[in-house]
This record gives sequence, C-alpha cells and structure tokens, in this order.
Amino acid sequence: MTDQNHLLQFLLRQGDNALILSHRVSEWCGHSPILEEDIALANTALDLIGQTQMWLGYAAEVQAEGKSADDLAFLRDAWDFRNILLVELPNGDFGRTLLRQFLFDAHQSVLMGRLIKSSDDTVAAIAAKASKEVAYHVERSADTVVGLGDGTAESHERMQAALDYLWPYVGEMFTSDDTDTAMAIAGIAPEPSTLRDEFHALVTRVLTDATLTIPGGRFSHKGGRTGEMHTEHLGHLLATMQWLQRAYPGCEW
Amino acid sequence: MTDQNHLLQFLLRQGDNALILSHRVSEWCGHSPILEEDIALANTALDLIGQTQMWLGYAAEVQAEGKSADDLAFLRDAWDFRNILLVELPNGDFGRTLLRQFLFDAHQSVLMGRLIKSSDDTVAAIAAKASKEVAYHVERSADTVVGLGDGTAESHERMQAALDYLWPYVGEMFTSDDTDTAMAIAGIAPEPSTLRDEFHALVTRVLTDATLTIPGGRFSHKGGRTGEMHTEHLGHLLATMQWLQRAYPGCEW
Amino acid sequence: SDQERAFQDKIDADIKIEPRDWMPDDYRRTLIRQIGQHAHSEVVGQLPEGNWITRAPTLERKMILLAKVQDEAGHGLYLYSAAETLGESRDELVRLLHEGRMKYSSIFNYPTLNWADIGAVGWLVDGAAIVNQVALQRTSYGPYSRAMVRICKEESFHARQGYHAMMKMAFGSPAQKKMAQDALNRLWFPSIMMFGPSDSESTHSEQSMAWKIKVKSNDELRQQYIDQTVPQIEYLGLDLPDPGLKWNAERGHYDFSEPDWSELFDVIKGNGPCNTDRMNARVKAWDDGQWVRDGLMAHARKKAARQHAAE
Amino acid sequence: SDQERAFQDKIDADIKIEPRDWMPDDYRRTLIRQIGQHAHSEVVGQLPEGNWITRAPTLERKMILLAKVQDEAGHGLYLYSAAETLGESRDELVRLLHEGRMKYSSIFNYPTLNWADIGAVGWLVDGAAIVNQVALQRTSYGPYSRAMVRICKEESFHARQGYHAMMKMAFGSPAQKKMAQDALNRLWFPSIMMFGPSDSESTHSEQSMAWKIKVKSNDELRQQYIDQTVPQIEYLGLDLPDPGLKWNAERGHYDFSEPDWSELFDVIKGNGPCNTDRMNARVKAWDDGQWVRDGLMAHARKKAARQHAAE
Repeated sequence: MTDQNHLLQFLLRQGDNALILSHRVSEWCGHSPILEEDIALANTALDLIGQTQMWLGYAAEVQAEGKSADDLAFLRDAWDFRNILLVELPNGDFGRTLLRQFLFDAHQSVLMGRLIKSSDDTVAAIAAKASKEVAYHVERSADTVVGLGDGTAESHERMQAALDYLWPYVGEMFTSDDTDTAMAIAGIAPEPSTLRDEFHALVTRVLTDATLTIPGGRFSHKGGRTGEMHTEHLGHLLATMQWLQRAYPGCEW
Repeated sequence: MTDQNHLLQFLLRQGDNALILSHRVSEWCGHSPILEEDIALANTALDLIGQTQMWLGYAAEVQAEGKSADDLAFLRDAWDFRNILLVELPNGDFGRTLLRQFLFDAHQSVLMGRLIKSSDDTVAAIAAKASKEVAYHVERSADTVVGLGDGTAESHERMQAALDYLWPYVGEMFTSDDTDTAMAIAGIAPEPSTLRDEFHALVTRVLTDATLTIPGGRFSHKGGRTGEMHTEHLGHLLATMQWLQRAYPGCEW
Repeated sequence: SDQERAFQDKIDADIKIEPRDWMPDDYRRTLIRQIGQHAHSEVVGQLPEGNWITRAPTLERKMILLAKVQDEAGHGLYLYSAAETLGESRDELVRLLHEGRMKYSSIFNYPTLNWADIGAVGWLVDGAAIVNQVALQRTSYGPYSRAMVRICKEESFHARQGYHAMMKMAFGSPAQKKMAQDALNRLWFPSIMMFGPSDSESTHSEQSMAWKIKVKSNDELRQQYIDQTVPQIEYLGLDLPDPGLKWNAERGHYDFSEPDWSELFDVIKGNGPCNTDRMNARVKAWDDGQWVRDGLMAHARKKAARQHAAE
Repeated sequence: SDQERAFQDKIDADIKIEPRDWMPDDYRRTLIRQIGQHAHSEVVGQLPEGNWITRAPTLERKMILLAKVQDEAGHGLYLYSAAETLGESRDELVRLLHEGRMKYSSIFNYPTLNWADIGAVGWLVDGAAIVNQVALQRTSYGPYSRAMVRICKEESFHARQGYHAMMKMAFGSPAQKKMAQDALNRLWFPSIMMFGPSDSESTHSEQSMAWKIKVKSNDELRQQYIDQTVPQIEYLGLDLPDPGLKWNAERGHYDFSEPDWSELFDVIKGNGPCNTDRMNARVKAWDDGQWVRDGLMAHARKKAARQHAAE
C-alpha cells in the first residue's frame, strides 16, 4: 500500500468512527429519559458529525478522486467502512449507550492528545478542534456512567450488564496493522497499542468510581477498522442512513 | 382517469397490500414464540409474496411501460404505494400481528369470493388461486385469535389492546373512490362498502369467541389506498426492502 | 377587589406580571395550561422531525436538522421553567400529558413522509408558530414573555433554514420538486389550523385578551401568516395548495378556503394520523427512562451524604 | 452383558435401533446430545439467513430464502421429535440451549454481511452439512436416520439454490462479483471447520463410530467436501480462498491449509462474532413468547373442559 493509501485508511477510520457513532447517538433524538439528555445527546451527535466532515473531507482530498465527504458517507457499502465494531452496535438501553460513549470518548481523549502533535498539519488541526469537544464529552459521559453505576441496584445491574456486553469490543481500538505502523513511522499518528495504558488508567478510575467490575476475559472482537468483518448491524444502519442518496442519486439537497 | 388507469390503481392496491403485509410477516422469521409459528408465519408470507407477483405482474402489464412486478415492488417510493395503512403498521407483539392478519384475512376471504366472478379473466384467475390460500389463512389466524383472546388474563388483555389499536384502521378497507366505482361499473370488482356486512358477521363471530370487545368509535384512518397519506412507518419499511435494488441498480439477482 | 384592579391596571399599563406578584387564580391556571401545552408541543414536536434525522441526505442537512430538534428540546426546557414559576412542576405537567389530560399542538400529529416535509415543517409550521409567538412577546406574564423573545429568535432562524431546504427541493430534480409540492399540499391546511378555530367559535378568548395572555385574535394571526406565506409559495414556483387562495385587493389580504375544521376536531379528539404513535413514543421514553432518573437521583443523594459525612 | 452384546450385534448387522429397543445409557445420552445440537443448529441457523429476508433483492429471491428458512425450522421440528423418542422433551433441550449448556453449530456465529452470503450459506454451509448428513443417513438410530433422509433431500435442494444464487453474483456486475468473492473468503474456513477438529484431536469418536452414531471421520468428510467444492469455485471464476488449495495427484485429493483452529475454539467458547446476538435473539423470542404459549395452552384446557362438560 502506498503512503497516501495508508493515510486514506487512517482518515477513514477516524471519520467512520465519528459518522457511525453520530448516527447511533442521533437515534435517541426525542426518546431519551430526560429532556436535558435529549439536548446533550444531540450535542454529542452534532460534534461527531462536525468531526466526520473534517476527517472524511480530508480523506476525500487525499483520495483525489473528486469525491466529497458526503460521497464517502452516503455512497460506500458496509465493506468499505473502517469504523470499529463498538460504534455500530445497537444502542441498547440508555445506560449502554452512555457507557459506549464513555469508552469511545476515553479513547478519543487520549488519541486526540497525541494527534494534536501530528506531523500532518491537517490532522493536527482537526485533532486540535476535536480535542476540545472530546474533553467535554468524556467529562459528561464519565459523570453519567458514575451516576448510573453508583445509583440504584437496578441501574448498577444494568450498567454492569452493559459493560460485560461492550468490553469485548474495546480491544479493537488498540490493534495494529500496516497502516498503523506506517502512520507511526511518518509521525502522523501513534501506534494504537501505545494508548492502552493511559486509556486503562482513565477507564479504571471512572469504572471504579462507578462501582463496576471490568470483565476478566482477554478476548476481543475485531474486523471493523480493517473492514474484514463488520457486524450484521452496520448494513441495517446504512440502509437507513443512505436511503435518500441511494434512491435519488445525483441530487443537491 | 382512464379505465386502464383505474384498473392499474385497483391492481396496485391488491398487490401492495400483499407485498407490504408479507414484509411485515417475514420480519418474524426466527423470532416467533413457537417453532410451529415460525413455519406458519413463513408460509403466510410466502403465499402473500406469490399473490404480490400475480397482482403486480398484471399491474405492470396493464401499465404497459415495460416494467416488471419487481420494478413496481422495489423502485417506487412511499407515495406511489396503494396499500391500506393497516398492513404497514409495525408488528407489535405476536398477538397484534396475528390479529392484524385475521382482520386482513377476513376481508380478503370476502373479497376473493367476489373477485373470482370478476369480468376480468386475469383478476378472476388470480382470485381463484388466492382464495384457496386465503381460506386457509383466515381459518388459522381466527383460531389463534380465539386461542389468545380466550386464553389467560394476560393474553386476553394483550389481544384487547391489539384490537383497540388496530380497529381504527379497519374502516379504510370499505372506503370508496372513483376507482372503486369504475371497477364496480366494469364488473371487475365490487364496491368495497358491499363487503362490509359479510366481513362484520365473520369478524364479530370470531371476536366474540375470542371474548374480545370491538371498540365503539366510528373513526377510521385512511390515506393508504389512495396514496394521499401513509404512516411514517412505510418509509422505513421501504428503506430496508428496497436497499439492494437502490444501491445496485440494474443488476440481475 | 383592590388586588384585581391593581393587577388589571398593571396589565393595561404594559407592566409585566412577575412570579411573586399577586395574580388571579384563573390567570395562573390559564397561563399554566397555555405554557404547559406550548412546552409539550416543543417536546412532542421533536418526533416528526426526529423521524428523518437518521435519513437526512447530507452531513450538513443532518447537522441543521439535529440542531433544530435540539433547540426544540431547549424551548421545552425554558417553557417548563416558566410554568414552574407559576408553581407547577415539570413532572406534574408531563404526567398530565401522558395521561391524556393535557394537549400539545395538533400539527405534530401529522406525519413527515418525505424529505421535503422537513423543509416544510420549518417553513410552514415554525413560520406559523412565529406569527403567534411574536405576538406573545408582548404577553403580560414576564417569564413567558421573555421565553418568547428567546424562542422567537431561534424559530425565525429555523423558518429561514426550512425555506432554504424547500428552495433546494423546489428548484431541484423533478422528483425533488414533486416532494416539495406533496409536502406543501399535505401541510398547508394543518398549518393554517394551528391558529385555532375562527374567532366566532373560539372560547376563553375575551378574558385572555383582556389579561394579555392572548394578544391577537386567531383570525388576525391566521391572515397574517397566509399573507406572508403565499408570495413565498409563488417564489418557489409551486402550485398553490388551495384553489381558494386569491389576492383580494379590496381587503388588502389573501382570501382562502375554509379549512376542514372537522378534521382538526378529529385530531384534537385523538384521531389524528399520528396521535397514538406520538403519545406511545413519549410515554415509552419516559417509562424506559425511569431507572435512569432514579439511578442518577440515588447517586446524587449518596454523593451529598458522603460529602456531608466528610465535613 | 448379554443386552449389550445383542445391541452391538444389531448395529454391526446394520439393523436400526428403534425407540422401544434396549440401548446403553451412554448411547442414549450421546444421541440426545448430538440430535439436540443438530436441532438447535437448525433453529439458530434461521437467524443469519433471516437477516436478509427483509432485504432480498427480488420477489423470487425473497420467496426462495423464506422457503429455505422455513425448511430449517421444519428440520428443527423433525430433530426435536427424534430426540423426544429418546425421552428428552423439546422444552428441556431448549432450556439447556438458552442456559448455554448445549451448543449449536459454530458456523451460525458468523455474520451474513452482503447478499452473496445468502448464496454462500446455501452453497457452502448446506453443502458441508449435506456431506455430514448423507453419511448420517446410515446412522444406527432409526428415527435419526429417517430424519436425515428427509432432511438431506431438502438440503440438497438448498445447496443447489445457493449455488445458483452465487452464479448470478459471480457472473453479474463487478460489485456483485466482489460480493461473491467477499462471501467466499469469509465463509470458506468456517465451513471447513464445520466437520470438527482433526481426527487426531477429536474425542468420543471411537465409541461413536462403533455405535454408528458417527459413520465417517471428521477428516474424511472434510476432504470430501473440499474435493467437491473447489471445482465449483473454479467454475464460478472466483479466486480460491486459500492459497494452500492445490490438486495433489498422488493423493487424488486437494491439499489445503490448516484452518486457524484457535478461532474455532474461540467461537465455541462463546467469542464468535455473533454468539451473543444469536443467543440473545433466541432467548428474547422465547421469553417474549411465553404469554403466547401460556395463552394457547390455557385456551386448549378451557376448550377441553367445555367439551367434557357438554358430554
């Protein structure tokens, strides 16, 4: 793979994570447990779409096939998506949605801290903008996870069930392949595995406050960020998300 | 509207009812309460798709624009669909699905009995084939409705709730417009209102056996069979159903 | 009484009534009902537009729509707060809504069926709401009036965005233009019915006018909305959704056909196309969220207790 | 014992064992486990294919797929009935499955990600199943053997239909061909692992062979499947999914790469891509359906009581 191609893959991974998670979060719109949460979730989704525009916009530029961020979002099929499996999982209950958000935010907060020093100016600039949003997100999702984990017996049980369900999808964030190595060598992005300690420290602190137990198994699902094997959920998500662009191609909206 | 156009509308109404209901029923596949019901529901869905092929096949012929039944099924948007609202409603629980099936089957059993005497040979032939299937469907769905209505307190309560929810969608089956009048004059199909007494006799008998109470209100939702106003559910259904044809147009499958 | 006279004098002098001021029970009750219904409308109003968030055709359109729906939730918050200044809690108002004892605007019982509906809701529904709300900026109750000022600003922005979305559709492909026309046709009459029945049929109006809870009559507001909207329809090149729409030079207003009021009354009675779905969605959100509210509350109590013990 | 000797003699003479015949406890237990797992596989096997029923691209494809999944449910029924002849109820077997104490074929823990997967499941998964089941037609237990005869007939039909669907894809547009290749690549190794671990690793095999519960060894069956499938891949014009696939003239068989057995063991342990989703879906179907089963049962009892009273 050429360097440009590796860079493209890296950018798609960032952009697709933000895009797919924003879709999931936006599914809550009008259905959340408290009006304040409707607002907060919409806010998260909005920030993520903004990040999507930046990452996929740059990806389209690097790809140099005359495509736009919208083309990449709305006209690729599941196998071309490079998001981690975690973000495409169904929302489940509110607790699972917020716990997933926290796990993602925690990773992003560590990653963006590194990417602001990227050798690629555009990557650094995107990370600088995103990192402010991410700092806010992680604070908020951590608070909610602690509140629900250390709340009632029912809320605790639901949050533990959510953690048990989600934990096997965390490891994928720290897997490496040729693209990651190429990014590391070029100084564009760190090797994913180098983020693990900082991530674990943060997550362990919050989950301890939340009185939750990190599951013991070391198994990790993977296949999303390489595109090798997504879950069955992604295809259904895309059928909804891409409907208008697929049914009425070539229009301006 | 020309006579051919009225005939086309009539055929779309029949075909779209079968198509959309078959989609809803097929959503149960692998998720029903008993293995025997998985088989029975698949059987119903299969019969309905078979009927769809016949009705939409003839519709495409009457339309004479070189389209196929598949084109009509997979390449029209919501506003061009002519199914009654009843069949596009979400499944709800198993009881609601079966009760909707019974209300639909009951209507079909009365209608097909008339259509086999249609002045249009093709309509008569389709009705002759469908009426055998419908006779079986209505017997089965009626039995299940009785079994669940006159079962436990919980099953009774759920069935009554289902009936309260579904009943306001029944009236649309008996509304008339110019197309219906044109069909009646041509001897192709009866005026919908002329089916009401027979339908009510059948439904009242079964629902009485099921110890269920028909709601009192005379209000009826409408807009599906004219295409004026579907529910919000149809668009989501089509996004799923038409995904492959929209994403990969012009392929053979 | 003296209190009543003083109260009415203030209103007549355009001095705002504030939460701690004395007010007649009926004034309080009427305001709670009106503000509560308005708050509920903002909350339920998330649903028809929310229906298209996951299907928005571009990233930008998705952001605009999400931000708009977010604003609506925010308006709900301001308004519940305004109702709270009158002594009615948000939870109680929500309970009344869920039990079917309070209403929300009937317009949200119509479905959003194609993407142009999203533009049309912003343009027509928010457009009609603004006409009403601009008038209400002058309402006599301070917190309500100030909420209206804030809300109006955002709503005008939404209405403009909605109109821009409609322009894209009306000036787009034939299918897009067809969507725009379809949306206009379906939403026109419901939007002009948003102002309520004709003045001759309207109850409570007189007292509300005197108290400046209501500032203009239903028919005045409706005419104003129609007059400002018809030229916009013409600019879009869409067919007028009502053959009765004609400029009346003598009146200096557009004439229009009487809407089918029986339809409105059906919708108000619960028989609109989406009443059941809307209420089911809201009640489900509330019930499914009970454990979340309970959990967060329990945590807050524990935390307070721990801090207290540590002091 | 004499009983044991007589039993083994019957088996050696290819006389079927029938439900009322004496049989060793271990024979019964092993059969219940094997037939039960097979039944569970048919039931869980509805899910990956069911995932595409609502998205099938034509009416005909939808019918074919629905009919196939319906057949699988039917196979589940035959097999649970065969297990019942051994004294184990369907409800008990289902309970063990839902508690994670019985397994189903690991192949159904892989996702169906594009439409070609539906063709590939019919072609490869049913193809592999048939190789196994054709052998099992000669199994010693009568009801199981007869169920296999019936099931094999339908499975062959499914495998042919699957292959035809693959042909449409492989000979279709570039995107369709890409789907076909993608499906083949993902499902190849899981399908050859369906025959279980290598004979050298396989436990229980010897006794099962002697009892003719198992009729051929895992490795024999796997080789037979590979030998019949590689030419089909070539006919489709797809790339071989394993660079180790080569005709070995000396052996008269295709050589192939050792699959990643650690992956299979992961899947068996519950860590396959879809284990959690599959079990959640089945348990949810069962739990959500409790009221239906209870209701129908209560009605049947009432009806019987009424008939009794009337007599």
